[in-house]
Amino acid sequence: MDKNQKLEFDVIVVGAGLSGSAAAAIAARSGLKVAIVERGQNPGSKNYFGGALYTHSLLEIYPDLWDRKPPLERPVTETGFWFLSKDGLVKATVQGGKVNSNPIDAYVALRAKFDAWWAEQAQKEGAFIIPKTLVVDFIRENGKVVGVKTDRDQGDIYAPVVIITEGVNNLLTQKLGLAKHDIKGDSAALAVKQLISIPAATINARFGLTDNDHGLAMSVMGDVSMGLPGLGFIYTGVDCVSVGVGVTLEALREAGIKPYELLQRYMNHPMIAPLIAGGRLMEYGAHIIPEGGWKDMPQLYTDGVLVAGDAASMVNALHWEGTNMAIVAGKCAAETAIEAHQKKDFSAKSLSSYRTRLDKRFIMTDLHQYRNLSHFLKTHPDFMAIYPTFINDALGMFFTGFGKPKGQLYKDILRSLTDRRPLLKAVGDIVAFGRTIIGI
Amino acid sequence: MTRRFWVYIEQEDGKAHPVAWELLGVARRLADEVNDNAVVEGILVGDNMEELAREAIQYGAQTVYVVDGPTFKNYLNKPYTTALSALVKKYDPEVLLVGATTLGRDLAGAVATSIGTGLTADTTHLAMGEVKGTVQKLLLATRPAFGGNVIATIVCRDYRPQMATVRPRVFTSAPRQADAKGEIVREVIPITPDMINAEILEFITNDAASVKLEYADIIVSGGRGLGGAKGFALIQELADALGGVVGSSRACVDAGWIKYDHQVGQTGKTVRPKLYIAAGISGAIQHKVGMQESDFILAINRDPHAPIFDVATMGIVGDLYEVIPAMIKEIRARKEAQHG
Amino acid sequence: MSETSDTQQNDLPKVFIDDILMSLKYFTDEHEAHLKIIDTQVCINCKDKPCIQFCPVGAYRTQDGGTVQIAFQSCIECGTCRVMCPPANVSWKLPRGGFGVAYKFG
Amino acid sequence: MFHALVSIKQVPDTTNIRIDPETNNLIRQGVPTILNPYDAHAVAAAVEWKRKLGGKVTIITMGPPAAVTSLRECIEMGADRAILISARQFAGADTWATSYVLSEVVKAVHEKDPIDLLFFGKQAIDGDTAQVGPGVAVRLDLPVVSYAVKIREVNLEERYVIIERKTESRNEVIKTSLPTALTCEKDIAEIPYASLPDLVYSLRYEPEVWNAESPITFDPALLGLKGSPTTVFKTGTPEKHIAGEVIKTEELGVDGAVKAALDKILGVEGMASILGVQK
Repeated sequence: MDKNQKLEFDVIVVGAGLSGSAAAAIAARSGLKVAIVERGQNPGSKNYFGGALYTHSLLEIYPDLWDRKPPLERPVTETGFWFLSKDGLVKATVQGGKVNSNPIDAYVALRAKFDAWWAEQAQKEGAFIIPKTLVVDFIRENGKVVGVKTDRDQGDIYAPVVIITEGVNNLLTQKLGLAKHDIKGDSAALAVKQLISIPAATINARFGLTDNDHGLAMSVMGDVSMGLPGLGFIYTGVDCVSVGVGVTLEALREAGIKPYELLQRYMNHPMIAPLIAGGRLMEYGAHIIPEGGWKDMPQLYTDGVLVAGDAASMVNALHWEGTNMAIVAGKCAAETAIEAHQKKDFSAKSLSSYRTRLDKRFIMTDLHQYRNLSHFLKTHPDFMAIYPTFINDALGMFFTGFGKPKGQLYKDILRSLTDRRPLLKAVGDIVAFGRTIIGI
Repeated sequence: MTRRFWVYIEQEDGKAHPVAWELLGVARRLADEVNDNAVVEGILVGDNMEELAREAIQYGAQTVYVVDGPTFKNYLNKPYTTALSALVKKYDPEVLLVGATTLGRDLAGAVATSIGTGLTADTTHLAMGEVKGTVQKLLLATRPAFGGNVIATIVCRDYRPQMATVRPRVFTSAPRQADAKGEIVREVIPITPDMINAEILEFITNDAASVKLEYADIIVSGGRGLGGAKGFALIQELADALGGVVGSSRACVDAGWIKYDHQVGQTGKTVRPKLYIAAGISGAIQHKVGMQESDFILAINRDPHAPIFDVATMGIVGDLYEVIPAMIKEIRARKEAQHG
Repeated sequence: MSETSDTQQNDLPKVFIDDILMSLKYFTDEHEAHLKIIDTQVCINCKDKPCIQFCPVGAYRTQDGGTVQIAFQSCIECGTCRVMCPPANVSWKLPRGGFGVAYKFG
Repeated sequence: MFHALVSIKQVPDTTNIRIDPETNNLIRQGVPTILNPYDAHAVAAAVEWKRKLGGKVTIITMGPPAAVTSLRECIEMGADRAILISARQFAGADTWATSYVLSEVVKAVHEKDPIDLLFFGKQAIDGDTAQVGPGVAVRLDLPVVSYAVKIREVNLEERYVIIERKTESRNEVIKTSLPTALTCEKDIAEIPYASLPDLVYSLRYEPEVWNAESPITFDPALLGLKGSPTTVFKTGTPEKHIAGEVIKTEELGVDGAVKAALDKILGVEGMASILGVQK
């Protein structure tokens, strides 16, 4: 092979994450020559999440998913909300019924392992992975992007279309002028997580799981974030448990707290500590979640460029959706690139069909519907502090009000709310929240 | 048949490396563990070795085999390997111990290969023990592996000698007895010119070696609790008062307060001094693995929950900026009282 | 003066972040710091220095005279400091290809 | 033309190894395998001299098929040819059996393409034995310079090399005739940051695979576990340290605490003479 040959591909994908490797797989499957440029030592080594993956999106890329033996942890057979007060816990969780679908809707996964496998599948479709290489700029001809510049000597790679899936720190997207602004502190959260090793049998016993084919994915509200706009989570892997908490950057800075101490406080909570007792820290990490969604979405395409995944702010903060949006958007971007190659037209106009593809899917609809969520949380700073605690008090009182006149009990419960928030304002909060998630 | 427990007496410019005397001590113990007809003997290769041979006897060698001559003035792998291998073939020792120094490891690896026997490197524990399927007790050579996370005991069943290189400072030196009796046996190993395949052109003083953390008896280390580069002046003052050297945690090196040569820990140096003082060091695992083998660890930290106290022989909870000056004063006072 | 003497706010438990970071694998770039303070004087004048608190690996530390120093070796490339440094005084880049944090589990 | 051969090893990254507190077993899950760091510097040095003198660098490794990754990393740094020596029979080899296989391979490469310098890392971080390099050199009857920190000169016409090596107390400058074996410290050369074409070339590179029968044959009695004089008798975990007494300046006063600590230190046998202070 000649080392001096110009490096030329049909499609360059920047970043071997969920979105990038999905895009690369689809494009390569159609016969295009695809390069994935990944800055990590290996695909997956820079990637981090809570979390769970959604089966529908994986199947969309690989209908024969199960034959490929994906390195998933446990299926999510119980999910929902836990509401923490200072020393109590109310659970609103679902299992069986709709959650017991075939296949199960969601699986817990570890990204470093999963993404390495996910990239390997793209490689099997014919994509060429270039690891350990950072894309730093674009090659432009007549104002159009025709390739990327990397941080290595003789580091230019050419392709008529570049799919940017660079993740939340979208410096390249910004460099192209597609993003209106950098991530904003009030619409992005810093999530910190500890992965804790616990024997599978112990996990089953502590979380009430039948066996290793049952798993749990919980959003945890209330005391977990010390009243800051944020959420905790807890997920069960096969022999490990992920415990984490996310708080908006702005709130974190204003509160002046150390995120890892906030996490430790959550892990020390009397309702959480027994679940992870005796566990050993396997890995700590942190990542920013672009919760701004619709509001922070950059322009999704320009001449020779498409943007997908976290780089395009494709996150639904309330439903913890992001990975599935990233995968489906990656697929849409690849389809757009394939079409552009057929038309031999890589102009912004030609690539605008990417937007049409996304519009037809849940991605744009959902992101549009939840467009006001981060604004709501910003204008209702106490929302996460008041209600989870109230729920704990209310149910606690309801179930312990023996030997008391029940009329008084209901008054007490109501007072435990109105002590925190005047009734009218509380009703206003609920209505505003409802309007926010319905998308009015 | 006499069972010989051999110790290679490493020397440079006619001066023995202290590990040699440590090995004579442990060889004596091993020989006693098998008792019948076991002897401890030293091997000495160099130029003008007469005096050193007598010293080796004082440290417990019953016999010292000396290969002496200008050819052997400075260590070179080939002539030394040839000499040691020839002696092994002639006397068939049971055990051969070599210090796990740069020179010792270089020599031991070559000797083991040339005579075709097993060698366990960098051991930290030695014993003679029974192993299923063998009549005589074997050398159980124990060493850390996988970055110190595992210790493995290695045996060599079928080949002799059973060889091991041994970390300096793991065993205490044999006592020196001025009136010890022993025999010096001069051996002649012919070295033909074609066997001398290397030539030393010059010696250079190594600056990094001037920070001799690994061989220091006393180390005073500072951590992030010093609060800044200036804090190392105080650490140096205590080290001077004690006659020790200055160490550091990784945090201070990262911060640029002190040079890497001073770093103790997983990514720095592994030390095992007689006295290790950790001042303002929280005790991250990365630091602890590099110093926890020290004989005496004194930790000084304001936080009573600092993990350094878990490995400390003694801990002082207090402000190092109060404790260390007081300690310097006290040591100086005691020294003066002694000399004055 | 001790590193553990930071005043504790709220009821937060003390965490030894260095021990926690032992769980992480890094490929450290010995030749290039990807994070730099742009103007040291700006940090000296910054009263709150929130970076000391919000950095999830505690890479930001104060030194004598109120300067701020970054242990870029422990950075996990999250981006918080780029976004949240009040005077935007951090020159923030990603490490060169292959360097920086390498999650084993993710 | 200069020909360097570098023998490398793929090792578990020991900085990531942990012990399961319950079973005392090594936790291998999530432990990446890497090119032994000292070997990487040896490759870098070989490539540096190839670029100065013109010639080529050959890499060999004995290991499982997955060691291809490390060989590719060497190609990425600028090596030209890589050989993976891999067969079931080699498994379980100690340093003696390993040096046998490697020396036979070096001999075979040397016959067709004479070698000037034979590089090793000073030791592998999983075993830390530092024996394979000197072992191979002895088997091939080559001069060996261990703990090399700098190659000063390689003279292909007059067939000598001048190498600086580190000993405990000083550095030695040694001149030997070519071919010579050397084991390298990290100082020997910096790891180059490969150009993109070199990286891409390495990603597509397929190393030659040699097994126990082809292209050369080995004496089966000298291979693997069977050919190893040493065997692992048992393994365990290091002893845990027990925390000692903790005193507080708050309670004893600064001077009181200092005196108590010094008394305890000086109470240890031999400590008084080391410190030069009486008990």
